[in-house]
Amino acid sequence: MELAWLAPALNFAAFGVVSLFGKYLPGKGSFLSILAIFGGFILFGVVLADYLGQKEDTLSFSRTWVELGVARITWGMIIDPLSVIMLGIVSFVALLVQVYSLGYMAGQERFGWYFAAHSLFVAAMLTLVLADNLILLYIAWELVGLGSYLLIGFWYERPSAAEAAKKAFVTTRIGDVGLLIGILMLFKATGTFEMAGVFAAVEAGHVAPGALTWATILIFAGAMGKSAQFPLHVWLPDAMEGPTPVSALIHAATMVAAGVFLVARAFPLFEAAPDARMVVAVIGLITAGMGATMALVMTDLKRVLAYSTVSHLGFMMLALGAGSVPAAIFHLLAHAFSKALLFLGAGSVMHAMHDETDIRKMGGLRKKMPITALTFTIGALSLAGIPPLSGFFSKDEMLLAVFDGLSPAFLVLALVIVLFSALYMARLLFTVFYGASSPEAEHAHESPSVMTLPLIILAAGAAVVGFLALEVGGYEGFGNFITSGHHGFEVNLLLTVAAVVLALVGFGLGYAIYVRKALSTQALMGQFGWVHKLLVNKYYMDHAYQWAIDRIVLVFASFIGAFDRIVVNDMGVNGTAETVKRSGFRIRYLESGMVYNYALAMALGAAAVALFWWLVIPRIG
Amino acid sequence: MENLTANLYLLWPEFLLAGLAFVVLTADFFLPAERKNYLALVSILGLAALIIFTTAFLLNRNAALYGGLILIDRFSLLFKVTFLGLGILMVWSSADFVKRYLSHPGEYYAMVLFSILGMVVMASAGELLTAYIGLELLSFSLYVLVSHAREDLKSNEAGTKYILLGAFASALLLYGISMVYGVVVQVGIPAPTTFEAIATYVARVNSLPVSFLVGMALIIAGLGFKVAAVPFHMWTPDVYEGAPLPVTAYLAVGSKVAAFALILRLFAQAFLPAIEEWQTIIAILAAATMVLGNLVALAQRNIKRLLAYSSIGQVGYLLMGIAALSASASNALILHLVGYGVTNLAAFVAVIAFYNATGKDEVADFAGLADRNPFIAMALTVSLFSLAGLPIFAGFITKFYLFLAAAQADMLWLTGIAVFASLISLYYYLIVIRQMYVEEAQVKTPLSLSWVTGGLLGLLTLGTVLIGVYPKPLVDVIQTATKAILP
Amino acid sequence: MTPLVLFYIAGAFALGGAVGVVGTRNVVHAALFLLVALMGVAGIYLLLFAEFLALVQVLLYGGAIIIVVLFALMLTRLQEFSSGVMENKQWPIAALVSLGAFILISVAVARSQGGAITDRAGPGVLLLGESLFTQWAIPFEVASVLLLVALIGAIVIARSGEGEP
Amino acid sequence: MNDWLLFLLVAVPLVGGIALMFFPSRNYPLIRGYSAAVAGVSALLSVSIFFAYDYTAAGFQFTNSFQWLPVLGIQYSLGVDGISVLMVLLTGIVFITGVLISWNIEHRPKDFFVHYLLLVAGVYGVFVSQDLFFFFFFYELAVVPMYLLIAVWGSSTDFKTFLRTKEYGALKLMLYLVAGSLLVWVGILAVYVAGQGDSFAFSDLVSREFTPGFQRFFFPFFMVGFGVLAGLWPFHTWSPDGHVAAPTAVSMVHAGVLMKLGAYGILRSMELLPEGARDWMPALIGLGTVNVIYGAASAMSQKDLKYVVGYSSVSHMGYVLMGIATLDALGVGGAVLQMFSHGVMTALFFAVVGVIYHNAHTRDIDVLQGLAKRVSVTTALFVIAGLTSLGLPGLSGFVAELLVFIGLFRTYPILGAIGVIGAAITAVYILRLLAKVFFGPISERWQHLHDASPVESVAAGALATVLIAVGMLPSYFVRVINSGVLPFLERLTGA
Amino acid sequence: MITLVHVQVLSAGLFCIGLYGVLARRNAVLVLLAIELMLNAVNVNLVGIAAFVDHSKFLGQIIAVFVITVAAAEVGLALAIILRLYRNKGTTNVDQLNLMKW
Repeated sequence: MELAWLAPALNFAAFGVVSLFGKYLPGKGSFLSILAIFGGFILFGVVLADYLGQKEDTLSFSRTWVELGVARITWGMIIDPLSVIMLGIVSFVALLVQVYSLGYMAGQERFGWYFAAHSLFVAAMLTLVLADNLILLYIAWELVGLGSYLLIGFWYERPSAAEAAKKAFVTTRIGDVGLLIGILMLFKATGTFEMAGVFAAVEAGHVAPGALTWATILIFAGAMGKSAQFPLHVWLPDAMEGPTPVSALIHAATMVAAGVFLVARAFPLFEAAPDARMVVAVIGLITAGMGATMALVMTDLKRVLAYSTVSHLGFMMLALGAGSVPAAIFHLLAHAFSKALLFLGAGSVMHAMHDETDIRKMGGLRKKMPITALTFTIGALSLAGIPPLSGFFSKDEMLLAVFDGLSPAFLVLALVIVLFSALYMARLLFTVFYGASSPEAEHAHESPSVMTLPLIILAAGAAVVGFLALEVGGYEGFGNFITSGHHGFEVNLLLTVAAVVLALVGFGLGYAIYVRKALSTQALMGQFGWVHKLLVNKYYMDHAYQWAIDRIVLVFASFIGAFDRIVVNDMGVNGTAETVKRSGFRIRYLESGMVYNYALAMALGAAAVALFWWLVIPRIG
Repeated sequence: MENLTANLYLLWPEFLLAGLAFVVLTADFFLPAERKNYLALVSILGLAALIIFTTAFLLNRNAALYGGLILIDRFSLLFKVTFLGLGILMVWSSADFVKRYLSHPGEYYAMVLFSILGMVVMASAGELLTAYIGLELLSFSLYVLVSHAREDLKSNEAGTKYILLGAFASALLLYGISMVYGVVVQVGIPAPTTFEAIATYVARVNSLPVSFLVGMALIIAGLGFKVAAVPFHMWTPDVYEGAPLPVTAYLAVGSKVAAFALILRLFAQAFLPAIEEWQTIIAILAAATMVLGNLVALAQRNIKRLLAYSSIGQVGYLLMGIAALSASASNALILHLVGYGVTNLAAFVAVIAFYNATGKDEVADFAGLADRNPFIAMALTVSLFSLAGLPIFAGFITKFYLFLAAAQADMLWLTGIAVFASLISLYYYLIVIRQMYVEEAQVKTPLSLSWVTGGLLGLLTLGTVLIGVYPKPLVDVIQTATKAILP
Repeated sequence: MTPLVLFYIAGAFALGGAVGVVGTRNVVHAALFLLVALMGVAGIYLLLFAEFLALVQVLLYGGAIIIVVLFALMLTRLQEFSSGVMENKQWPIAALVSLGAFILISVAVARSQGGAITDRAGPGVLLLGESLFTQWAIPFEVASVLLLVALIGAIVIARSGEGEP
Repeated sequence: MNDWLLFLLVAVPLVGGIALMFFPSRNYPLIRGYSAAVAGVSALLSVSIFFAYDYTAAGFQFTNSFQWLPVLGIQYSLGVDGISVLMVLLTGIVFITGVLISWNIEHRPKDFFVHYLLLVAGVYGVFVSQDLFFFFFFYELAVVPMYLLIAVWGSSTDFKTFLRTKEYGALKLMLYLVAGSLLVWVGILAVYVAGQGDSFAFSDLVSREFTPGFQRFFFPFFMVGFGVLAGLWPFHTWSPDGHVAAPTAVSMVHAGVLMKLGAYGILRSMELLPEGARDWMPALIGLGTVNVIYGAASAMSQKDLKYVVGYSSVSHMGYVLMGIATLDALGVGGAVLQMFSHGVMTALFFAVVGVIYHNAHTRDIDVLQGLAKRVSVTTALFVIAGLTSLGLPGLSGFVAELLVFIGLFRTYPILGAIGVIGAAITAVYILRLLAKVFFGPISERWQHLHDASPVESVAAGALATVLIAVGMLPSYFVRVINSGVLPFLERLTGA
Repeated sequence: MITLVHVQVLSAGLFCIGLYGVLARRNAVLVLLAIELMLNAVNVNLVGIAAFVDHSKFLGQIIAVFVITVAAAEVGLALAIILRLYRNKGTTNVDQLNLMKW
């Protein structure tokens, strides 16, 4: 498993080669990218096997990056359960998505560039999960953002895509400011960037509690940005402007999960700073709630999925806030499969519908694209928490964690959100695939096998990974694996039943509304008009940001700009110059041309010299 | 009286110079019109020969003739050579002007030679009256030269202003001399108007009497007029503008260098012991001169007036050297004088070349010069940059040295003002440069440049750069000169 | 008639003439007033044992300079000089400055000469001449060149144009 | 041979420039080829000096000295340490790329290259001079050609609310820089006089004792004087205006190298007056912070590409100043690396903007739109520069800024946090710029826009490569910097 | 008894009257005459000093001789120049000499 570093390295290499020489290669170099990620996946296998055999955290490699004066920044890669799992998720999903993309992106302009950027993203993501060091983590963190930026903006000719890419980068960047400041604060306190060193120092109580809390919250700010937590979630739905496979990989399965990963990775800090953990929980809950409610009313296929992602990420954060890393990571895993599946399914639908994304124009696609419909259904059910699909297990774990770790209010709200999750999944599923066939869907057809194959594989995954939670035979279960044996599988029957019931109710309600039309959506909208409006307008968050940017940031900037030009430049600089010049023009009129004036000046000058000499200069005697 | 005339031979260079002037003057009567340009050649060759002769003859001689009236030393030698060289340049730069406008060039060249004689006397004078006579000789020649364009109203006006104010200034100067004489003579020092006697007096009394101060103030006024120090400068722009261009160049360089040679010797050999008393005064004059000169230059539209004010500004820097008087300051002052001389001449010759080709002398007329004659533009740019004190030109090192000397005399505040003033100067130099390089010319025809003027311009430009790049030989020579007046 | 009285008389001529020079509105009168002042000054020279100078004063100034001035005035149109205001606008300031200068110089002079010095005597013309041609030979010769320059200059400038500018 | 490397380094462009004056004006290929050859030789020299520099030995190397004016104790002595050698490398890189970018200058190319070569000679001179006089000499020499370079070959722009002519920009820049240098001049004179008045050599002067009062009084002369050139707020306005007016290569050298000269000067003067410097560092760091935020905010409000880049330089130089002022090995080292990184980055920026302007004849952000569709190379290069600017890891800017931030957090954590926020603001305006200019639908007007020519692509590509290389493998650079910074700090803090 | 102060005050008086003339008169010839007054004042001063305090007794007179010489020459040259001006411009008033100013 010393070879783990090869996984990101291969993909970086692929990025370099494909971006520079892609256009001269067959298939624009796409095969290189796929080979690279396949290599990554193989390495995952090797590493996993090694790790299971050895059961010890190890450094893959470690080297000095920068050494200056007293400080030294080294970096390396660490192999521990968390990184192994993430390595697996990332390489597996990425592999499938890239294969899928071969079909989905076929014929696109900049086909090679797409794969290059993909490789860049994957490489960065793999570095991120393997990093043993906060600086390397930050580096990868930023590069992941870059990959996301490039891929969201892949169709940069569309203003909306360019705008979305920018928004994503800027918004996450705001979180990153916090992350970097947090890292630097920790460095100041502990003198190292090594995570192990930092955690050790924290556990030993070398860091003042106040500073630690702030540093931790700031680190969480980074996670908020990447994982689209309230109030920095606004970029994620817009990010759907990118190609759908990108949404599947980055904005569902991997990058957005990085925040969750970060909190999990830095969990010793959160354990030492309960206030910060509370913040995580509250933010997670709010995010989950907002995401779920907005998902209920969106009409864009991908946006519904996006808000669903937001909601689920909030859930994971909630679990982390409740103190359970295994639950959160397990949900991350389950969600990765399910959501990637859903997105790829959505992509398949769009592929068939000529890039139509409005769900109101869809319907009855089940018959046209059976594989897609089936796999999509599995994904949806999984996320809704219907047993025995993976989502059920993970959600159950999370609820249990909330029950254990936080006050009952959190649990109640979480259960409500579970209901909503099921409801919007049902809405999506039924509207798109069931019911009457819409006119636009007349000519839809099933996607090629290069696309459906990943769907099937993912569906299988989404269906079965839940069982990883169970302790079977020699396998000690996911929780124990990730915590090295501290967290076994538990079930609280009452809670499980409640959750399942709520999920089923939600689904049932959805069936009633969208298939049976038992409840008129129009009527509901009429009754709760303001709620609907609020939700459709995304709680006016985008408006608020827009307002803040237009009215505060840009106004401030133009104020500074104008200040610089008018006050500093025109008044300060030019003003001084002008004054000097004017005084020159004034004094010049002393030179009157009259001889007697000149003589007078001379006489006065001589007299002044004499008088000054006589009277002013201090003289002895 | 045997001992008085014994070493009269040491004045051979002066006699020969006077002789040369007479030759040129009289030869004019005999030469046919088309041969008159030989006079320039004769003058130049004569001066060149004199330079060689003077250098060889006086190199290792030191003497004080007539009880200190005339001093033969390295200081005077350096300036003699400088003035003779200046004479060559002056004659050279006038060649085109003379050829075009004058029917009796002999008078003109003779005046130039006489004025050089005056300068030489000034630089070697060790006594107030002798210095005064030398000064007047120079002034008279200049009055004539300034009025030489007889039918030009501006020249008439300039001549009138110059001679009236010049006479007024010499009255002030003389009155000052008389008062200093009156004070020094009372303590019974022999030959009381020699610099040596004054120095003895100044060193002896612990507080200068008021009448001495008044006398000195008047001397400063008289000499200040000559070098155009504020507030005695006001004639400068008018006279510079009115005078024929080569004469303006000569005024700006020759009379100033000569006056500074005199001032330097006077202050170093006569007034130095009382430096505490006059330092501040001179420093204030210097500050006023450089600030005012450069400020008003900002407002000028005529290149001659602009250069006039710029040269007033330069005088301010030079006065710093007097205010900070020390061996180092003297070195710096002389170096700056030489550097300034070469640079300013280069600037003027460039303007002359332009004027000869176009007959115009407004700054705006220089538009597009870089296209019409890149060489003139380049030379003018180089000299302006040098005047502004930018490397690799002479002005940089000379100014650096000068300011350094002021700083060494604990007058950093003055250095600060000087630095500010040179910043202002850069502004108006840039305006000229901008005209030449950036603005489009109204008339785009290329300008011709006679090889005579062109050669001179090239020489001066080269000199500007050479001094800027490797001043060591020059500084070495100057140091020996300084040693003569400030042992 | 003590020397002091004579001094006052000569001084009165000198100052009176001088005031006339700067006060009169007629240029010819001014020239004549100058003559008066010069004669007064010559008288003072005599009182101060400078016989030679007194002579030079009378001959050179009284004779030559005044003649030259008058000659010049004749060459220009006289009415130009004899009419109108002869003072410029700054004459009040000029008066103030002159008065101030007078006070300044007088005070300076009075302060530095502590008491009357009465030791007066004069050199003979012979000594003066000898000194002029030996010790002061060089300035003298330079002065002669200077006169030549003035002469040539005056000719060059006054000469009527030959098509020269 | 090694002794003469630095001498050659300065002499090659200087003599090359003077020799070029005598070339025929019309033979464009000859002039271009010759200039490129001179630049190439000089770039090779700087690269070889950089890699020949022995960082394990540290100290000044390749030293050489000639008497120039012994009366004043002026000698032409040369040498580089770990800090200046990096600057030499930077100059070499920007020099050659600047020549290549100016390949298509059609207006009096000879004069242009003469001035350009002299400019670069001055810059080299400053970095290798070990004598205060020559330091100042070259400093001014670098300023001299600036005026004509901008006023003749620059461009005027009419913004709707105000006009910025090239003459204005040139004049302002020149006066400002000279004003700064004059302050320095006063400082130099004071130091010389106070330090026994017999030598201008750095090595002599640093061993002289200056009273704390003297140091406190005169350090600001250096700080502000050099600060002007480094774009220190509020003396920065020459920089954006100058850049807007300047031709591409000049903007490159200018923002890329000349502004570094200012920061370098501050570093050197700190060595000269260590106690005074220590007392003034809080002021410097404060102004540096203002630079960062103010520059970034101004950049955000600009409508002209060059203004954006110009103000971004102001902002980035703020990091340099802040880093220097930390007096922390990481902070100062980061500042030096930032000098290098920003130099290359901003050169790349200006190169690309120049290409765009050359082809599109406008730099108006509101007019340019969707260029990526047509000009992929230009876009890629601009994106790389932009990403460096916003501190993206993997590019040199990140390493430098990170080090600065670490240094700041060790000394002034609050300002460090503000600095990090500044980097985020940078991201905002850079990304807005990218979105507006390069992305989005391409307008009809730019359908036939030309991409960068091969020569331009090679030049800018080289710069981009340097950015990436340093970003990926900063350790060599950091080691060299380290060898210069440690003795520096030892001198300064007595540590 | 005549004292040096007497002489010098007289000289100062002459000088200042001359000064007034230079400063207040508008005709070039009159200005010239006033300058002559100032030069005479110088001479009075010199002669007085020579008579009262100079042991060699004659230095002041020597200087005075030179002053007279120079003054005479100056008047001649100045008048020539003024005449030339008059011929070209038709006036000798200095306040009409304003072709060049500022």
